[in-house]
Amino acid sequence: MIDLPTSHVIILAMVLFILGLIGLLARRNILFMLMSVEIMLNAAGLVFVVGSSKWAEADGQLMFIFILSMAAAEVAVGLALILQFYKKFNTLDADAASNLKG
Amino acid sequence: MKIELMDVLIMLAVILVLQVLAMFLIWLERRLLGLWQDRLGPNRVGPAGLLQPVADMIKIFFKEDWTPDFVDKKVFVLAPGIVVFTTLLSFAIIPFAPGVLIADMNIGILFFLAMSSLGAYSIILGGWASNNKYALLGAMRGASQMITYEVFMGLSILGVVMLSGSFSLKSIVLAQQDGWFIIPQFVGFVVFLVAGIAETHRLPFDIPEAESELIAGYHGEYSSMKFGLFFLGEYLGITLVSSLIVTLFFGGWLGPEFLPPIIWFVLKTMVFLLFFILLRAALPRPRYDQLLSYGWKILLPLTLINLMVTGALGLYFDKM
Amino acid sequence: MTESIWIIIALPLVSFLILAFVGQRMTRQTIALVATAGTGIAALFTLVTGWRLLSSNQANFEISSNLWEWINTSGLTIHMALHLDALALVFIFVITFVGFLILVYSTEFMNEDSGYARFFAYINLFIASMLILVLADNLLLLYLGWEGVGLCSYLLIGFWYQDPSNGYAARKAFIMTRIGDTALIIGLFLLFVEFGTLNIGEILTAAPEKWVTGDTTAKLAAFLLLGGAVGKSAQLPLQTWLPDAMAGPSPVSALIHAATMVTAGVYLIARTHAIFELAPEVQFIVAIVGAITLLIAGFSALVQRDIKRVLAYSTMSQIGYMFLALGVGAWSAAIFHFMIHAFFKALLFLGAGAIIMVLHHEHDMFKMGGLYKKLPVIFWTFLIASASLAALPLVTAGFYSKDLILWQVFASNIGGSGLWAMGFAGAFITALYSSRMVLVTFFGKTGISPTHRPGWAITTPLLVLAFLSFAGGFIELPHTMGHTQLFSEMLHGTLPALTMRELPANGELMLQIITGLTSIIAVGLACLVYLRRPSIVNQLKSSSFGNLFVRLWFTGWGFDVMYNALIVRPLVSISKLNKKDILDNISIGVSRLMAFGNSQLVLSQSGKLRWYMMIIALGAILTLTLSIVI
Amino acid sequence: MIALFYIAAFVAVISTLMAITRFNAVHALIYLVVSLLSVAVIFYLLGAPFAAALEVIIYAGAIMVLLIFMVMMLHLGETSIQQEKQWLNWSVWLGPGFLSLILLVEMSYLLVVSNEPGEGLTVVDATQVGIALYGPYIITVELAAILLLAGIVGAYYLGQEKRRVLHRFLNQEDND
Repeated sequence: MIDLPTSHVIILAMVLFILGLIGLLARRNILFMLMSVEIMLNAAGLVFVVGSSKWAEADGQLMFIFILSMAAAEVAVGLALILQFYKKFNTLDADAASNLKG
Repeated sequence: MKIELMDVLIMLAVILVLQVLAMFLIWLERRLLGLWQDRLGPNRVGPAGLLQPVADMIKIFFKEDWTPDFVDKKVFVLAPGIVVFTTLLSFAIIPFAPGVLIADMNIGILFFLAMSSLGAYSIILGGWASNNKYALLGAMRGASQMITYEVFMGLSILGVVMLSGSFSLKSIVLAQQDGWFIIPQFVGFVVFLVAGIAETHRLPFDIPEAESELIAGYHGEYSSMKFGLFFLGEYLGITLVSSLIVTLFFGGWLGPEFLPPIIWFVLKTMVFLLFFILLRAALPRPRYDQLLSYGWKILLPLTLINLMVTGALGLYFDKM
Repeated sequence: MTESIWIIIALPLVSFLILAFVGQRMTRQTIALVATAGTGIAALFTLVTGWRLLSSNQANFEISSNLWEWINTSGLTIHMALHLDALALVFIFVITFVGFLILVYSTEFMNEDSGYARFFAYINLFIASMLILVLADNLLLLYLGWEGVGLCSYLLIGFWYQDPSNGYAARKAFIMTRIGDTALIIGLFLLFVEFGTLNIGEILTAAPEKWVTGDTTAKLAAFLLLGGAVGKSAQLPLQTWLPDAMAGPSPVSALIHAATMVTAGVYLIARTHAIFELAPEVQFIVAIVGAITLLIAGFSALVQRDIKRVLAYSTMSQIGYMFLALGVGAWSAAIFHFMIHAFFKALLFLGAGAIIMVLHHEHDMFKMGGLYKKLPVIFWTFLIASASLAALPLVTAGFYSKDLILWQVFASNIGGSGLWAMGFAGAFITALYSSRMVLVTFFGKTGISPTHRPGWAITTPLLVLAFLSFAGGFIELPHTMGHTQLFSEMLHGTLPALTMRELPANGELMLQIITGLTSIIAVGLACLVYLRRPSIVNQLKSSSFGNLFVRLWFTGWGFDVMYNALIVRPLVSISKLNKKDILDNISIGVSRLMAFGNSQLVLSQSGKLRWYMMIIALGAILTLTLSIVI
Repeated sequence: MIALFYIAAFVAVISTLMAITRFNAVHALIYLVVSLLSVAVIFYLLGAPFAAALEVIIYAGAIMVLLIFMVMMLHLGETSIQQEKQWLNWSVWLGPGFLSLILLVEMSYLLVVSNEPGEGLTVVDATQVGIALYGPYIITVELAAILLLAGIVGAYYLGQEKRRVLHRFLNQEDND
């Protein structure tokens, strides 16, 4: 048994998530946005792991593993997209790709 | 979790021994290379040149610790530390002998893999921070090479994990009392060896530094003790991989009774250290793309087949 | 063998499929062979089946053949099942046999036509659909055949589609009958809701148990079925399509618009007789409809110039007789008249078609004249058929069937002297116009001379049908003359017998003498006014009163004008009012609203990823706020 | 133990904060790696050693290396840092910061309201995870495999250099 207060861990996860959200909202560089997404995913994973430990079930860690594989696939595709993005617009400004506006 | 005096002593001893060993290895390598290349090697300082590493140390320490203007200073300073740090941390899980073990973690091998993957940052950041195109090229090569070979390294170990049923290195050693894992896991051993060389970017896989192509690659801008750390890290890496090979495939400290276990461990490790040096003397350097396609197209399928066969056989014999 | 009655349907269907898919690449001989063979074999098969059934001496023979399950949803199971009883036997006999004769006739008649294969494909499809209609075990399958014959009727009326007026006539027929079909399908829904099944036998068994006589639902169901029958059989008030349907080739008129399809309504009412018996008011309406139709159609036939239109009105009139008979409960008399009518009316149409063919497609009777020497075979067969139509006593089949109807109308407890009087007047008019038709066409001034005499393929069916028109009546002779009841005995198990009221003993003979004399008088009158003293007719016509009636009758009592004024014009003017799609503004307004909303929402689509993220974050905040507040 | 957790949590928050505020992408990534490492430590403390190891190996060791690799490939240099400085003034931070703060407050409120007992975490080791992974979750593993395959194919397709085809009869370039 580990005597850690669950709520503190969850608050930590929330703070990390919020920081990621702020990054996502405030940064214009698409690379930083990708990083922020990773932060948010990681925070979500943290909550899952806490849940796993709290209820002594492996499910939470499994979810973390799936988040991990999802993040890996996401980063692979995302980076390839960023590469193409950079080639096309010669900038990393996410707002440059606004051709789809209504 | 209480830290006892013994543990601290072991920690200190390990660090000390490893530093000395690394120094000694520099001498050994140069002497052996000389031998195999039919020349003498360093033999002036001390008996048979044994004090040559000390002389080198003094030189390196007293060189000007110069950081170029164009580099990214913080990262430039940080990079060489990482490799030494992670490699030394990895030694924490090596069981040198019964009782001579810093941390018997239940995820020992995973810890090693984690540390070795962090070690890649050293090269990448060093090369990037140098702000030099050769360094950058070296860093990029190093990054792709290390990411690639990390995959098989992890996978090749899993055969051993299956056989022993544990991630803990101590349990793995104990599981080899009936026979070394080299026999059932020969393929795993070969892959681990190759991946280990690539991870430590030793010759012939020293593509990130490649003196003849990239003029020392990622550490081209480093001098003095910062370079010394890279140097130290490389030799620590060799030692780490050697001791891991011994632990995973050659029964670790196990051996006949007439010698104490620690001696057995050191002896076996020495053999592989010599093997690494011999490789440097014997083999040419492959091309960068050849290295990667060799990894992905040959080693990866090989490892996967090995894993499947091991698993299948394990299931089959469990049922019997 | 009796189980495989599906073959009767399958044979024409196969002919249709062959002709439809490979007919374009076949020679005319092959087409003719394929076209006639299917129905011919089906006719033989019908004869054999009928013979076996009749010789089995069963009082109430029935064959049921379940082919496969057609539809199966919860609560509704429809089988592809066939049901053959005496009523259906009469119909399939007429359909296959008359159909075969008409096909043979058509092989010569249509020989010059470019759509040879198409014509026979349609005809075969029609025969197959009609067979499905009469053999159907359930009302849905019946409806399939019902719509199938409607489709074929449309296709064949508009067969010569190059002329737009033919297409118009086809559409008119289709739409008018569709009004009836709509009533019919609603009736089917009603029956399904009431009984939970569409199987005819089950409905007929269950209806008397579920409803008492005069039940409102029963009336409604019967009324809806009557609506379908009226549309298909060209009875008042949906009769206007039939004269225009004469735009089709003559064999089509003979087969579809005289012998078979238009009598589908008769079949439907006879088939669902149990429902009509439970709704006596509606049954009486059937009689009234028949009586009025036979009169107005007879008057219209009296003044037509186009020989085929005369026959068309005559058909309406004769079907009116059948409805009259159905309405008074003289079920088997109606079916008997159907059969006899099929023979002589098909013969009349075929004869008229042959005349028209050899007279350069001339339809006007008054341009013909004096043909009795030039076309002897057609003349004699036409004469027999006309005599049958006019119901000349003793020697014609038409006399026996019509006399039976008139007597039973009089004798029935539903009918009576009023309905009888209308039928009697109709009989007089029928004799008058049929004589007029024969006299004008074959006697009098010589008109256009025929190009050639028709070949054997045309004359043989005429002769066969002439024989039937003459001899067909002898299977059902009244009490007073021999008392043969083969036909009604056969139908006895299927259709209930007539309920009679108390009558004087020799009433039947008296009536027969009256009707017989009337038709002879009518023929004599016709000879007088059309051959000897045409001035009487001309005087009548030229008088203002007569002129009015002639014009009125010529246009079929102005029903077309009336419908145009009452329904078509108002609809057209309403559509014109709505030309700018005033009502559409409602739906257009909806789409405009959407477009406006879209244009507003588009503003939120900045194309900026961070903006979208902001919206997502706001959404998350909103959701959380709601979950906290609530 | 608890002290270790708070230290790691502090490091994680600070380094994440640094990560999202840096102008230099590599610096940000290094901070992010530190953040991930401290989260890994927290995982270990929470009794999830396997997750901790995976966090380091895959997140810190592979994914972040990929990101750095990409930065190196693009080699943005000093101009991009100036660009970032331009893009990142305080007014840009204000809105998102405020929004996120609301979100944080609300989530914390919900956490407090939910009133879950805080103690009693259990170690869930690699064996349990493995058994669950290849037992009831086998379908999910397959799905993850398909996802990764899709990721590989997608990355390969998107990342490849599109050859500019010059038709031998036309001098115009084919637009890709």
